[in-house]
Amino acid sequence: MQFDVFTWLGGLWDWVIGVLLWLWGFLMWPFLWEGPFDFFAWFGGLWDWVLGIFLWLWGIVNWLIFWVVDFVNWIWFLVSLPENFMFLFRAIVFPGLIFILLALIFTVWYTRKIWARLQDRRGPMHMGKYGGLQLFADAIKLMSKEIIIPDKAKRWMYRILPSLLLVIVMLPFAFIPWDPYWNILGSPTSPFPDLSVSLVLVFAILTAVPVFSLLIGWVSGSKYSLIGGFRAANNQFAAEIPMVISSVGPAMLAGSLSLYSIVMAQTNIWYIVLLPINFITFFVAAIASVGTFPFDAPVADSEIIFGWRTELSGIYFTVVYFAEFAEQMLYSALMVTLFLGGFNGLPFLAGIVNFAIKWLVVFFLFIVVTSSFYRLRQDQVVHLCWKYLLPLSILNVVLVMFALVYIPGLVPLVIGG
Amino acid sequence: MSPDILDESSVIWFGPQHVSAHGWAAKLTIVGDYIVECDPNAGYFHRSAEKCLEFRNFRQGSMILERICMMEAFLAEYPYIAAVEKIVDLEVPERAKIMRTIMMEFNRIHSLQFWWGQFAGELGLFVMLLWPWVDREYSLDAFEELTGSRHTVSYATPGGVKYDFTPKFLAKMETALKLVKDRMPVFNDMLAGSPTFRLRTEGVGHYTAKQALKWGLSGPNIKACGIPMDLRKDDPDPNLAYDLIDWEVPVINNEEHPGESDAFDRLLQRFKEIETSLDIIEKLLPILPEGPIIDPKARSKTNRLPEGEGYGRVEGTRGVTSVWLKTMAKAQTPWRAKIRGPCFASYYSLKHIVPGARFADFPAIFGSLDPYPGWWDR
Amino acid sequence: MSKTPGSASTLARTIINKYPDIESKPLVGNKVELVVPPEMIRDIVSMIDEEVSDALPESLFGVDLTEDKYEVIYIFWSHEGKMLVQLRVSLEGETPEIETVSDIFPGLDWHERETHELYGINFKNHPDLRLLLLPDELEGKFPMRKSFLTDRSRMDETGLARPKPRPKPGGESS
Amino acid sequence: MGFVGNLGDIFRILKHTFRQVFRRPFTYFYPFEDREYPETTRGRHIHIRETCTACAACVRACPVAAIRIDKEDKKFEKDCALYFDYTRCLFCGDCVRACRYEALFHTPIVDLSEGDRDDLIYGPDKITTLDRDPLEWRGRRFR
Repeated sequence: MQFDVFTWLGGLWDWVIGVLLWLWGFLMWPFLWEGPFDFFAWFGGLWDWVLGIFLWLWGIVNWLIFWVVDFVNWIWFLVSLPENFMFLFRAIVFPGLIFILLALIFTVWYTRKIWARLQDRRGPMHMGKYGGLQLFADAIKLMSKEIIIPDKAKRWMYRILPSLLLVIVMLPFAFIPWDPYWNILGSPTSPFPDLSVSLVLVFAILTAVPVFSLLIGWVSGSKYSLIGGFRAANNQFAAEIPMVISSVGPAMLAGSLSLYSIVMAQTNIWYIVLLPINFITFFVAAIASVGTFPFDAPVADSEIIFGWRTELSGIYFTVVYFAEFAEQMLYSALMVTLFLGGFNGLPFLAGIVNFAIKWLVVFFLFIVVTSSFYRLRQDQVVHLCWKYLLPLSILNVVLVMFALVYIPGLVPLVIGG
Repeated sequence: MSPDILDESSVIWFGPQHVSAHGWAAKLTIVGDYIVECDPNAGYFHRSAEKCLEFRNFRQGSMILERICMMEAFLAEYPYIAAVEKIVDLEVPERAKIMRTIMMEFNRIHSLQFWWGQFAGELGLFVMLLWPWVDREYSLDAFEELTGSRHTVSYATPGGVKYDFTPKFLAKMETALKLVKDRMPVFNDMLAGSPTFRLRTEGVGHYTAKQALKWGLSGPNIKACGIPMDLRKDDPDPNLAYDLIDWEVPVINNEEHPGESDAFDRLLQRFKEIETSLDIIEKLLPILPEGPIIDPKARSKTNRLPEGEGYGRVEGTRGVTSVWLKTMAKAQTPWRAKIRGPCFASYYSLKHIVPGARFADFPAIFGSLDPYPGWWDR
Repeated sequence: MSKTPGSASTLARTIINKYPDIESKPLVGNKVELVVPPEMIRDIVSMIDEEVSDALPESLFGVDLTEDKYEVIYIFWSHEGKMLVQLRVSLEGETPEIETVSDIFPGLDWHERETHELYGINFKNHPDLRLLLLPDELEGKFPMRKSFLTDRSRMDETGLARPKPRPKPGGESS
Repeated sequence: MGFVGNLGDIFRILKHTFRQVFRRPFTYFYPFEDREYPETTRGRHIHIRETCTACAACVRACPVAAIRIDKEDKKFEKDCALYFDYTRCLFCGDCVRACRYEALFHTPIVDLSEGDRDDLIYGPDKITTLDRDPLEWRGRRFR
């Protein structure tokens, strides 16, 4: 049965007229009726009226059901197109959301284990084998905790901002070329074959992170959070520019701003061989931008209790905690992409495996370096980033420019095969 | 400080439930990033130890004192015992004297190691928080082997010491001290050799020797200014063995600012303290004679004390630790016992050192003074 | 540092030459005790500040001798002369009063605050006599006085007989 | 201390931390493993009633009044029952030192945790013996 909205609509008017007439008759009967009121005649007409209403309602429901079914049909038709299906599978399952979440859980465990080793401890041991399920236990515990919102907090902003922060931090993962085939945006087989500005987009999205830190600190209604929020903004202000300029070197060598193309250009030689200092500046600037240990003035626990996260509790804290690890993961992945050849590597391994191995190594370095130095004061962070990292990275850009022009064999080498 | 600046000030309570303010609170008035006023608050740990001592007899008193500062438990209990010994005029056997001194220096080493970790933690390096504490475990194991308790040793008693050295203890002590000595270069690299550490501590928490004396600072905090004020040398307790050997007072002289000290100088000073303590133990161990460890009449003599006043002092890890004791005739308990903790002065001096510093430097300043809340709250 | 006297007795003599009211009592070692009348404490402390260039204000505390008699004891230590000076001030009255010395030695500021709250000894012209250690409900109770009774019920729980009463304070203090 | 010197310092620090990762951790699995306690450890007490003479020297020596004596409760000729309150005990060892009849000792048992404060008052039934209920957790028995 095909439902026709217009037929149905056309019938509606007759019905309305009928109802109105009936009502009119009902109102006018004391004047029009001759003789005594015949209750049963009136009562007999009532049923028709009720039935009319039921029919009308059913018409609406029927129409809604068909509309929904049609809509779902249409969606399914789109999804079942091969290219669309593959895109969705990537975005949600494999290099996308679920993969990232699993990697995040693994990262937290990995970080905690290395921290524990550095501090002469064993780290989580009891939940699951080698404490592998500890994060789930922690997450369940944190989520089941009471959420305490301070009196002076702006309640709705306080509720929304932590989740938004996580979303913002997760977005750039869409641009990371995990594998020649399995990636979300940028591979030749995906519906968006070559996103030519993905490097810029990643930084553009990441710029929003300190805004969220500052806002969370602001709306928490606590002095510690406010100071922490400003320090987070200060950190990003110091570290963003050296980091972006450090990423110019690989982009110039590859002749592209697309992360996928930069990786494809590294088939002959990894850029860390050509640009070691550039790698170090990017590395330090990335640490400063994340705000972990040597640069953790925003969350300095011996000064301002937990910085901009002081007032967060329960699920909000969990989300923000995940966001920090996601950011560290993201920067490690960016370093692998820009300097360590991305998925290029051992030919008999899948691209994603190559990427994961390098990523683990970079993340290990990240943790070892972050837990070897004392916390810098916020003015010293700016001092370091602007006085040492910025000139070094600019110098590197200049050197790369000259090298590309004047060294003859360089261009074929760095463009890749 | 003009009044207009104070219009923009805000007050931040640093403690008492702060991560690094364990049991104390300072009210900081900050303008921008700078602290203009610091008002330290005491009393969160006040247990009235002085009143407690008035109801304990002369052998029990030291148990109360130990619990004031767990990190230097033996150094904390010793002044009371010294004061009792001064009133009764007890002569301690030679062996007990040297054993007391060895334990005292041993205790000082582990207390200073604890401080390394604490200071590094306050400056944000959690790795260094735990490394010295792990090494310290070996010292604590040695204490446990000797006395049966890891921190609160209650080792000395009026007239001698309670437990004799055993070969097991000596072996454990040697392990612990060897580890301290071996790990010294590592900690030197991680603390004094770290560029980030120098950035955070140099020029922070600055004061001159004259100021420090007026505030009553003592111990490493004033030795860092170049004044070799050390009670072990200046006024050695007659029942300790510091005058039997030849040793140097650890003191550093900073050429850049003589007679003044900052947080970095205080770190170097404490490194030197450990070296001196190791040196003293090394020199004392060979001359340890055989003999009794306690005066056999001490127990009956300390049941009831004659009327008198005694002032027992010792150079603690954190400075001059002393107990002033007054007894009435034939008293079982002291009439008045005044405990002078070294950190009473160093905590008070935050009031003068901190104004003008950046807010982020506040942990570096109080950490470098090595405050322990038990000492001012008692 | 040239003005630093060599020994404690020399310092005591210098002080007594200027203020003859003061008695001095040598203690064991290079230590001296001066019995100072309460009204002269500022003169003596400032004189110590002038004479001993590296005087360390080690301690200041009160002693309750019952019957409204109190003593305040000041202890100064000098590293140069390796000497210790102990000042003893006898006070009387329900709320005894004495001049503050916290402007001469800032380190004694908190000691005076503490003595004030624990013994009820009023230090005149002290800038800040708030409570230091005590909680607010004990303000004005002066817990270190002998008249402040503590809860001794724990001793009854031990099953022992009650201990003999404390000996009376014998005469004047030494 | 120039720039190069700082770099050298930084590399030395990284060397120390990097080595630490591959070192065996210091900690152990506490409820399942435990370290060796020396014989001198001042843990909970054991009261030997056979040799006790009810002299109450331990009660007098206690600085915190943690021991209660009950002279009526006699099991042998002239012994008494002792009640140790471990919410107060300082483990200072003075009661053991005060005992001249070899009736009171420390044991190397230091894990005294209980679910209830009243359970920490060890009466004559608990203080005279070292037996206690074993604790099981996730199928493993410890202590």
